[in-house]
Amino acid sequence: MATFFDMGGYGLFIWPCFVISAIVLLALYFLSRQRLKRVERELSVMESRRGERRREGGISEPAGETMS
Amino acid sequence: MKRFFRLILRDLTLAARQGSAVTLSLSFFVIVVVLFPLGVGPELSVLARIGPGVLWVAALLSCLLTLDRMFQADFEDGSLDLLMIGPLPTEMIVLAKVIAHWLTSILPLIVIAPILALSLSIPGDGVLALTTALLVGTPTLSLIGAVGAALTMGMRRGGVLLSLLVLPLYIPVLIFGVAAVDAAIALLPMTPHLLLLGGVSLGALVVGPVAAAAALRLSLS
Amino acid sequence: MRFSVQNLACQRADQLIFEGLSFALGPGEAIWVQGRNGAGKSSLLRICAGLLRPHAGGVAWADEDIFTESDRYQGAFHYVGHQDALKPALTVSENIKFWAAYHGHSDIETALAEFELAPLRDTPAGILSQGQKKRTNLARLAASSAPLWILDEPVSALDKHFIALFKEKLLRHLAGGGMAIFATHQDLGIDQVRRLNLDEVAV
Amino acid sequence: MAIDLHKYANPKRFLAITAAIYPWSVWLTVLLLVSGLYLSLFVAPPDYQQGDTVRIMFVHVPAAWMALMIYTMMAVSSAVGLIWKHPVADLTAKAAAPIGACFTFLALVTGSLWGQPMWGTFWVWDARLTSMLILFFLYLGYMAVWESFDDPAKAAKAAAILALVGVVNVPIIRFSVDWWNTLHQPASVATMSGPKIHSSILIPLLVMGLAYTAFFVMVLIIRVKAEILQRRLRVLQVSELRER
Repeated sequence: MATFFDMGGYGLFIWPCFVISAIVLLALYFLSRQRLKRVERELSVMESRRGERRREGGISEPAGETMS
Repeated sequence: MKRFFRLILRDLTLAARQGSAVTLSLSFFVIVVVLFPLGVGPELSVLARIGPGVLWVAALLSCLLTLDRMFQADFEDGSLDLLMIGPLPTEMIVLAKVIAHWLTSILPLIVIAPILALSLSIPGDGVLALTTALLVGTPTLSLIGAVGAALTMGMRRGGVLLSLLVLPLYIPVLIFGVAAVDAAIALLPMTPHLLLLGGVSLGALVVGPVAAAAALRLSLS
Repeated sequence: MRFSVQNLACQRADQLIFEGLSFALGPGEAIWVQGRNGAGKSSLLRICAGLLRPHAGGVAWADEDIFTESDRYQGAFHYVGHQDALKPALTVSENIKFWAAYHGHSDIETALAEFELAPLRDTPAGILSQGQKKRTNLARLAASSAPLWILDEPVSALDKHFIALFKEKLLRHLAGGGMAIFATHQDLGIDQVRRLNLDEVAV
Repeated sequence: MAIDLHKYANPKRFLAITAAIYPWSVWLTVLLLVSGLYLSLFVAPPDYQQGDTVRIMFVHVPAAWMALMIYTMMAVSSAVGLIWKHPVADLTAKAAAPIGACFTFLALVTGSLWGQPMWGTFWVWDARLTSMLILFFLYLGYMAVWESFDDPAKAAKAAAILALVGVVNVPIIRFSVDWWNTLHQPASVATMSGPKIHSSILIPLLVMGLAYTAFFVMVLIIRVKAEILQRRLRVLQVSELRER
C-alpha cells in the first residue's frame, strides 16, 4: 500500500490535488443543499402564515401558487 | 450630428471650467510612474526594462480613476433623462461621452507620457512607439470602461466594482501595447502589435456603445 | 393628436404599483395626477415620457405605440422631471441654450423672458436658489413647441407670483390646443383639469 | 395584492422537469465519479516522462473544461434572459456562476500543484494558467454585480450584459495571453502541453469530464430551485410589508 500512496515520490502533489478537489466540490454541494433547505423552510413558514390570515381575514386572493 | 458635437463640446467646457478631472488623472499618472523607481531602485537598466509596462499600467489605472464620473454627474442632476429622450440615440450619447472622457482624461496622459518615458530611460524610438501605441490602444479603455461606468452608475460603492469588472477586459490592450513598445526598443517590427491593438480598439468601438447603451437604459428604468 | 394610455401596469422591484390604468388626452385637455408618496406618480410620468418601460399595457401617441415608433413621438412631448438638469458650472443662458438646441428648439430669448430670467442670464447655475433653478428648468418649456407637456412637480419651490405665472402659461398652452399631464401636491385651481388619483387605481 | 403571476407561470413547469432529472443526475454523478477515480488512480499507467504526476491531469483538465463551458453557458442563458425576458434563464446563469468559479479555482490549484514537480515552482505564468486566472476574475465580477443591485430584475439585466461583454472578450484575452507567452517564452519552460493522449489516459479523462458535467447539472438544479424559491420568498416578504 505504501508504494501506492507514494505515487513514485510525487504523492505529496498528487494527493492534495484530489483531496482539495473533493473538499471544494463537496462543500459546494452541501452549501447549495443547505441554502435550498433554508429557503424552503422560510417559504413554508411564510405561506402557512399567509394561509391563516387568509382564513381569518377572508382576503380574496387569486389562486396563488401553492408550493408543493 | 450637430447635437453629437454639441454634447461633446458641452462636456469639454464643463471639464475645462471644473478643471479637476484633467489635473486629477494627470497627477495620479505622474505619481504612479514616479513610485516605481523609488520602489524598484534607480538602476537605469532595470527601469528601461520595466519602463513600458509601468507606463501602460499607470495609464490604465488613471483612466479608471475618472471613469465612474462619466455618467454619474449627468445621472445625479437629471440631465441623463433629458439626453435619453432627446433625438440622439443612446449609443451616440455614449460615444459622445467616451470621446469627451478620452479627450479630458487620456489625451493629457499621452502628451506627458514621453517625458516620463525619458525619465525611465526608455530609448528614443521606444518613446515614439509608446506614443503611437497609446494613441491606438487607449480608446478601448474609454469604450469598454463606458460599459463598466454605465453598469455601476447610481451604485453606492460603484468604483470598486467598476475596476473589478473592467480591468480583466483591459488585459489585451496592456499586452499588445507593451509588446509594441518592447518590439520598437529591440528594433523589431512593431506593426503586428499595433495592428492587433487597433483591432481591439475597433472591436471595442462596436461592443462598448451598444452594451453601455443597454446598461444605461437598464439603470434608468 | 391624441395621447392615450391603455391598461397600464407599472412594477418596481417585483412589486406591482398600479395596473389597469387607462386614460386619453385630447387637444386642450390636462390631467392632474394625484396620490400619496410611492403611489407611482413619477413612475407614470416617466412611462409617458418613454423613460420607463411599463410592465403591461401600452402608451400611444396619435395611435402609435411610443416605444416602437419612438422617433415620431420624440418631438411631440416635453418632459420636466424632479431634478432640474442644470450644470452648476454653466450659466443660465448656456444651460437653456444647450437643452433648447438639443431638443431642436430655437428661441432662447422668449424662454428667458417668460420666467423673468433675463437678469440671471449670465449667473452660473450653481449659485441659483431652488426657485430660480426650477424657473430655469420651466423656461425650457417656453422654448419648446411640443404639444404635450409632461411635468413632475412643476411648481414645487416656486412662490405665489411664479405659480400664477406658470398657471397662466399652462392655460395659454391648453387654449392653444396643447395637452398636459402633471403631478403636483398644490391645487392649481384650474377647473377643466381632470383628476387622476393613483390611490384609487392602485392594485 | 395580486402577486405578479406571469413570473411564476413557467418556473412551475421548470421545477417539475428538474425534479424529474435530479435523481438521475445524482446517480450518474456518483457512478461516473467512482469509475473515473478508479480509472485515474489505479488503471491509468504512469507517464514515461512525468511518472505519476500525470494523474493530476485527470482532475485539472476536466475542471478547466468545466470552467470555460459554464461561462459560455452563462452567456447563452443571459442572452436568452435578455432577449426573450425569460425569468428562469437569468436565475440559471446566476446559479451557475459559483459552480463555474469553483471549477476555475480547482483548475488553478491543481494546475499549480502540477507545476511544482514539473518546473519546481508553484505558480507558472503559463498561458493557460494565466487565462484561467483572468477567467476567475470574470466570474468574481459577474457574481459581484448580482450582489450590488437591490432590485433583482435590474441585477439580472446588468449581469447578463456583463456576461455577454465578457464572453466576447474571453477569446481575445486568451489570444493576447498566448501572444504574450510566446513573446516572453523562456526557453526552458515547457508549456502545459499534456503528454500525447494515449487511450489509456484519454478514457479516464473523458469519464472524469462526464462526471464533472453530471455533478454540475446536479448542483445547478439545486441552486436554480433555491434561486426561484428565494425570488418568490422575497416577493411574499415585500407584499407582506406593504399590507401591514
